[in-house]
Amino acid sequence: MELFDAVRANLLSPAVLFFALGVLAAVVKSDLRFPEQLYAGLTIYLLVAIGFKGGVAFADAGFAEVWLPAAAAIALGALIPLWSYPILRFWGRMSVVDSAAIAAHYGSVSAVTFIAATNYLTAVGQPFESYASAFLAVMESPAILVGVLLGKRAVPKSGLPALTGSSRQVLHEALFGRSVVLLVGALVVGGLSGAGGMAKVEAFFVTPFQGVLALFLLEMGLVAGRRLGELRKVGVFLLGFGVLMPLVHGFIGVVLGHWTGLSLGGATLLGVLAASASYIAAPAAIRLSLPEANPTLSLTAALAITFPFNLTLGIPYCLAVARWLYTP
Amino acid sequence: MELFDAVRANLLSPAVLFFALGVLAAVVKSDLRFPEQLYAGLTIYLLVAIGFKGGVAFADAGFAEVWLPAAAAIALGALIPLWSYPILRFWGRMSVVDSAAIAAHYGSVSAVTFIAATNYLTAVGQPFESYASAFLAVMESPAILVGVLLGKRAVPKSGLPALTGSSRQVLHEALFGRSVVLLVGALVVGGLSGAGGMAKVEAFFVTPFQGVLALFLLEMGLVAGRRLGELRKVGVFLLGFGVLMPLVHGFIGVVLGHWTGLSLGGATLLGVLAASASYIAAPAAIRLSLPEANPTLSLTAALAITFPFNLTLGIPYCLAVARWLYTP
Amino acid sequence: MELFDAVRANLLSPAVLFFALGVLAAVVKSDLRFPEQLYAGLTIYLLVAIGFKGGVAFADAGFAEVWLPAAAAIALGALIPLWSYPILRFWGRMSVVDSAAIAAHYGSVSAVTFIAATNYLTAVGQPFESYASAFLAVMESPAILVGVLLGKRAVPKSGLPALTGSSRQVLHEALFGRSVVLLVGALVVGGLSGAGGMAKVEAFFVTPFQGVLALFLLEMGLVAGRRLGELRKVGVFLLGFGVLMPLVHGFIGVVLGHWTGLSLGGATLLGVLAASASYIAAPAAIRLSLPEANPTLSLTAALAITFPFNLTLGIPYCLAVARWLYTP
Amino acid sequence: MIALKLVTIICEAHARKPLTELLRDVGARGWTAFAVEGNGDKGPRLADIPETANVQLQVIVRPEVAITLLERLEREYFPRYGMIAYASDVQVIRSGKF
Amino acid sequence: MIALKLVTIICEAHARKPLTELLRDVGARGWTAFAVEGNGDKGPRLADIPETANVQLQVIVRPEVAITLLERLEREYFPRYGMIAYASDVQVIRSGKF
Amino acid sequence: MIALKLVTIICEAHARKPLTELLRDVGARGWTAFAVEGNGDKGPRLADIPETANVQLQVIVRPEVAITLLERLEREYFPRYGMIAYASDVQVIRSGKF
Ligand SMILES: Nc1ncnc2c1ncn2[C@@H]1O[C@H](COP(=O)(O)O)[C@@H](O)[C@H]1O
Ligand SMILES: Nc1ncnc2c1ncn2[C@@H]1O[C@H](COP(=O)(O)O)[C@@H](O)[C@H]1O
Ligand SMILES: Nc1ncnc2c1ncn2[C@@H]1O[C@H](COP(=O)(O)O)[C@@H](O)[C@H]1O
Ligand code: NA
Ligand code: NA
Ligand code: NA
Repeated sequence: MELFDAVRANLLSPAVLFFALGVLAAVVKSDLRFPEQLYAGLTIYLLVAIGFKGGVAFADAGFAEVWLPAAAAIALGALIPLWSYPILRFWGRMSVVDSAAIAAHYGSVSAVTFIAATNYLTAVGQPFESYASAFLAVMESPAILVGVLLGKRAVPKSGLPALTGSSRQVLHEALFGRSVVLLVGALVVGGLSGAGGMAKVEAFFVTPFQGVLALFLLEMGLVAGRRLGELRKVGVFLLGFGVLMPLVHGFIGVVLGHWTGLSLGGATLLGVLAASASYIAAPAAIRLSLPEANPTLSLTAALAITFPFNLTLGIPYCLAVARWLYTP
Repeated sequence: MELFDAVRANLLSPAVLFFALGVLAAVVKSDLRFPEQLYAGLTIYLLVAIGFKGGVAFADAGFAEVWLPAAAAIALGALIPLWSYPILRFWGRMSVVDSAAIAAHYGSVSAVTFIAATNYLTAVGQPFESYASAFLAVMESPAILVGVLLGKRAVPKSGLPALTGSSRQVLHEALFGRSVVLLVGALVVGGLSGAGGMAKVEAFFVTPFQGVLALFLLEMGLVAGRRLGELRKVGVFLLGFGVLMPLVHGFIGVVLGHWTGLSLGGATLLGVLAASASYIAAPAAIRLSLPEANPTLSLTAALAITFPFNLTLGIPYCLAVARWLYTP
Repeated sequence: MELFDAVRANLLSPAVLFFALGVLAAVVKSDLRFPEQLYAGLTIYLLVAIGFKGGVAFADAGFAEVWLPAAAAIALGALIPLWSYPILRFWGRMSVVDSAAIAAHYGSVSAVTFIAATNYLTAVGQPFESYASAFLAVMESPAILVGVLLGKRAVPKSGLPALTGSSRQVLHEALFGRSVVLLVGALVVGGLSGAGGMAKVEAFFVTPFQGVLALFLLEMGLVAGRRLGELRKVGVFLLGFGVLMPLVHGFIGVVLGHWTGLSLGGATLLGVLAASASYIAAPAAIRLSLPEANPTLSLTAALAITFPFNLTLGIPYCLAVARWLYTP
Repeated sequence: MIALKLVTIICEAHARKPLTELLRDVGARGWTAFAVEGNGDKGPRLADIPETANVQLQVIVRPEVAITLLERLEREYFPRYGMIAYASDVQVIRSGKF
Repeated sequence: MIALKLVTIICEAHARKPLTELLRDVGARGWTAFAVEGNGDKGPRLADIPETANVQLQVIVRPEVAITLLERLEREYFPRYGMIAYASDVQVIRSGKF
Repeated sequence: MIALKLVTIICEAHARKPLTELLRDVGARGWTAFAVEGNGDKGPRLADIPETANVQLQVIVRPEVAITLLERLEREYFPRYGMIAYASDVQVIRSGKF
């Protein structure tokens, strides 16, 4: 009952409603489109804002408090592909590269899902560790590296000539890719400038943040809605995978958060991170290093199945799991 | 005297001054230009913000209070082309398609003029119904449909081969065009998320709104200023039309607002809507469905004559009419 | 000691840290990039905001208080190229056009450096005349005109056929160039709309300003960092020039501010303006009117040497000079 | 290498949708588009508002399709929209793709 | 179909205005332009700030105009700006338009 | 005037970096790039998110380089990325530049 109320509150938040509006506009084939550079600008804003805020909180909490759950987050990100891969490969009968690519997407994380979850927690009055965006920052890359390792074994067998320098590139992309630099960089900047710095930039990076997210989700809805047509192409297996894995990973994430001493809200966020699938960092890195994989599969699963699922149901689900786990 | 003061206050507002700056910059051929995607982004922001705000107010007021003036607004939008058309056709000696196209622009509405009017009313301390943006939303399309019907009759006679699918397209554009989707969509989102949702996104959609409008009007001034050179091409008749019709339509709009029970401020806004000419929704729809019409005529009239006229004089005029009408 | 603390406080401000992050991202060859139209949009915002704020303050202070330091600022801008040119020409052994071009960049001013200085003064609690952005506005062009005159003498000797209309163009660019129009225009708009206008647009042009600057400096860091590789090409002389001239010009600017009756903070700002080198207005005007000059030299000096130097050390240095001068 | 035709169309942005439908109609299997600015007999087209923006469409087709396309453009579109169109020769490697 | 020349110029964005004046000067009745990025002998030109952005200009002219244009470009512009220019053959339908 | 080849590549934006490395590899001394949208066998590519954006690369090279480039594209890139590539003839004035 309580879960039902939580879901309803989430569904009626401006952010989720704007997402739905975007999906609808795409479905009725409206010519509404966000300019690409606006999308890029909003992404930069959201990543920098969330990173900066997390950095200020990180500096406040101190490394001693953060390292254990952060290490758990990294480990979880690296491990998820290891069990996702065989599921995709053998139950889903996908090719080696496709299985590896999708596994990488699901081990990595979605910043927007995370941000939506922090807003949701704020809305329902559930406190959480603000430094949790550090987990977001460190969870982007490990799964990508594992996924690429899994997939690379297949390329020689494919008979295709190797592309020059692509394995060097993946490491570079994992360490210095756009979103990693923005998140980790803003974290460090936030950590160094502390509360005094926050006071200066709060009116830009914090106050209007929720509204910006709502507008951004309108565009996300457009993008996701346009891919709905490809759901047929990806098949029933991937549809199930995209809905069930978040439930499993969300559960594991929450439990891990509990074990490593996070609060109820922090554990929820770790669950949401685990449940989420990357659609920014992973696609870029995978197209560079495993171009043999079919991007329609991974992108449609991450963007048109798992993202909407988490945004609407996955986030309240993780909170419900956490509440159940933390009940004495 | 009072009208004079009201006009002066309007002319010295940042929004109008930035518009004038833009016109001036265009006239001296400065290389100042807004990037096109910034223009697109600002448009999206303004439409979503005004729609959302209106939706919250709508939900508050309830359908019973809104439906009558909304129906009047729709009817007025649909009727304006019916008398504008013969005036253009016979007094202005314009072709059938051009008359129909211009009539459609003047029956439809300009969101930016409306927004400037709400700011003006706020500045002079005149309360109004916030849900009036619902009228803005419903007045965009009817006139376009009527105008297209008026114009379509002429195409077969022109000897040009018909373009495939263009009549299907106009209905789609009128229902699901960019600005309709943004306005109506944000209205619904605002209505569903209510005051609680407003609290979350207010700092982005409401607080900085006036400043954003001022910046946007700088760009509008650039665009309008660049078209000043085309005033010669459109002729004296259209110049008179672009100034006199707002006076007539503004009057009718205010009276209709009065009849249908709006407050003094609300009636002013309905007058401004009637007086305004569309330069976003109508051009897009008309270029799709009446491409035989000369866009220089309608766009120059709407953008370089009527828009500046309303921004500076038309808005205070409508308020003056309303004050006169509502004086017991 | 005190200077040391001031520098450290400056280095740990979000703005400077984001700049450093940008430099770092460029150095590690991250694919992080700001969309070009975002850069253009942020520039417009910053110039309009600083101009508007200055205009409101200007109207408040009155012309009588402003004209003397403003005249001094103009004179200083026009004179700097006159001594920079021979230094570049004879000590630096640069060609006539290159010397003239670089001299023009150093006589003109950098709006972002100025804005960073106002933020710095606010942060350390040092009051200043808000109308100082009027000095920024009037110092952009004089040096460019002087520099072009110095350089034009060389072109006939080069044997190249003259380009049509380029001398007419430079005057037009100096008077109506993008940044001049934005700054001067926003000043006038601010002056005319006064405190009442400010109240309307404050939430957009003032409150989030510092945060926007921080984000913008991230991009500036990317751009400067990418040019670091060209430092080798420009040679040791220009490196020294780019660091020493700000010290000299900053000193002169502060003294001039003192003489013409500015407060300690205002004199600091005049010093910063003199110390800064233009990388927006000057490059555009010089490429139009002295295309024979090598843009790598002037742009690298202004952007990759002098700008970071002023941002980190030059600004506290000017404040220290002012404090020393104003100590009774 | 196979000889094909590249048809380039530069027109007002509002005409983009009907034009891509025409491309499909004459048998093109793909197209490429991007925003441009321009100047011509109908005056300057600065791209800052969609109402005065241009779009450039590029389509690779077999020579006979290029002729049909240009003819239909001339008959149906030139009288209605501000635009130009031209064809040029290109060589591709993959046959069967166009 | 009429044979004309398409001249493409890729140059730094700051040179755009003088170049369009040159185009008018040699007799072009229209042109098309858009922002591009590039790499060449003068190093990378990433388009994120106008100071390092490139622009691509396309102009359709009669063959003799193309020659004049290229020659004037070589004489007056190549020594001053980082740029390239090339001509190619195009076919148009409407005569009298170019 | 010297006859050269213009090779145009239209591919997904994510492939841009490896492609420019290939260009350097085969001996191109410069290139030009810009964002485009498109439609093809792999479906529509609307440019609003980088994941579905296309990029157009243009490179002027000597004819023999064009052949190598197209062949390597076909062998190494066509099987991996959604893309097309074509060559056309251009004339330049400055020799030695390409
Ligand atoms: N000679 C030309 N060369 C290149 N582009 C042109 C030319 N003439 C016209 N255009 C383009 O076609 C558009 C429409 O041309 P017009 O109908 O003549 O105004 C212009 O805005 C330009 O983008
Ligand atoms: N071989 C080439 N192919 C295509 N574009 C080129 C080529 N060389 C140079 N460019 C373009 O021309 C601009 C100026 O070239 P450059 O003066 O060699 O630096 C570059 O930034 C590229 O956009
Ligand atoms: N016939 C064509 N003409 C022009 N561009 C094309 C054509 N076919 C494909 N393209 C472009 O190449 C991209 C990839 O094509 P495809 O792999 O067929 O989806 C498309 O998104 C278009 O931008
Ligand atoms: Na995950
Ligand atoms: Na109207
Ligand atoms: Na200076």
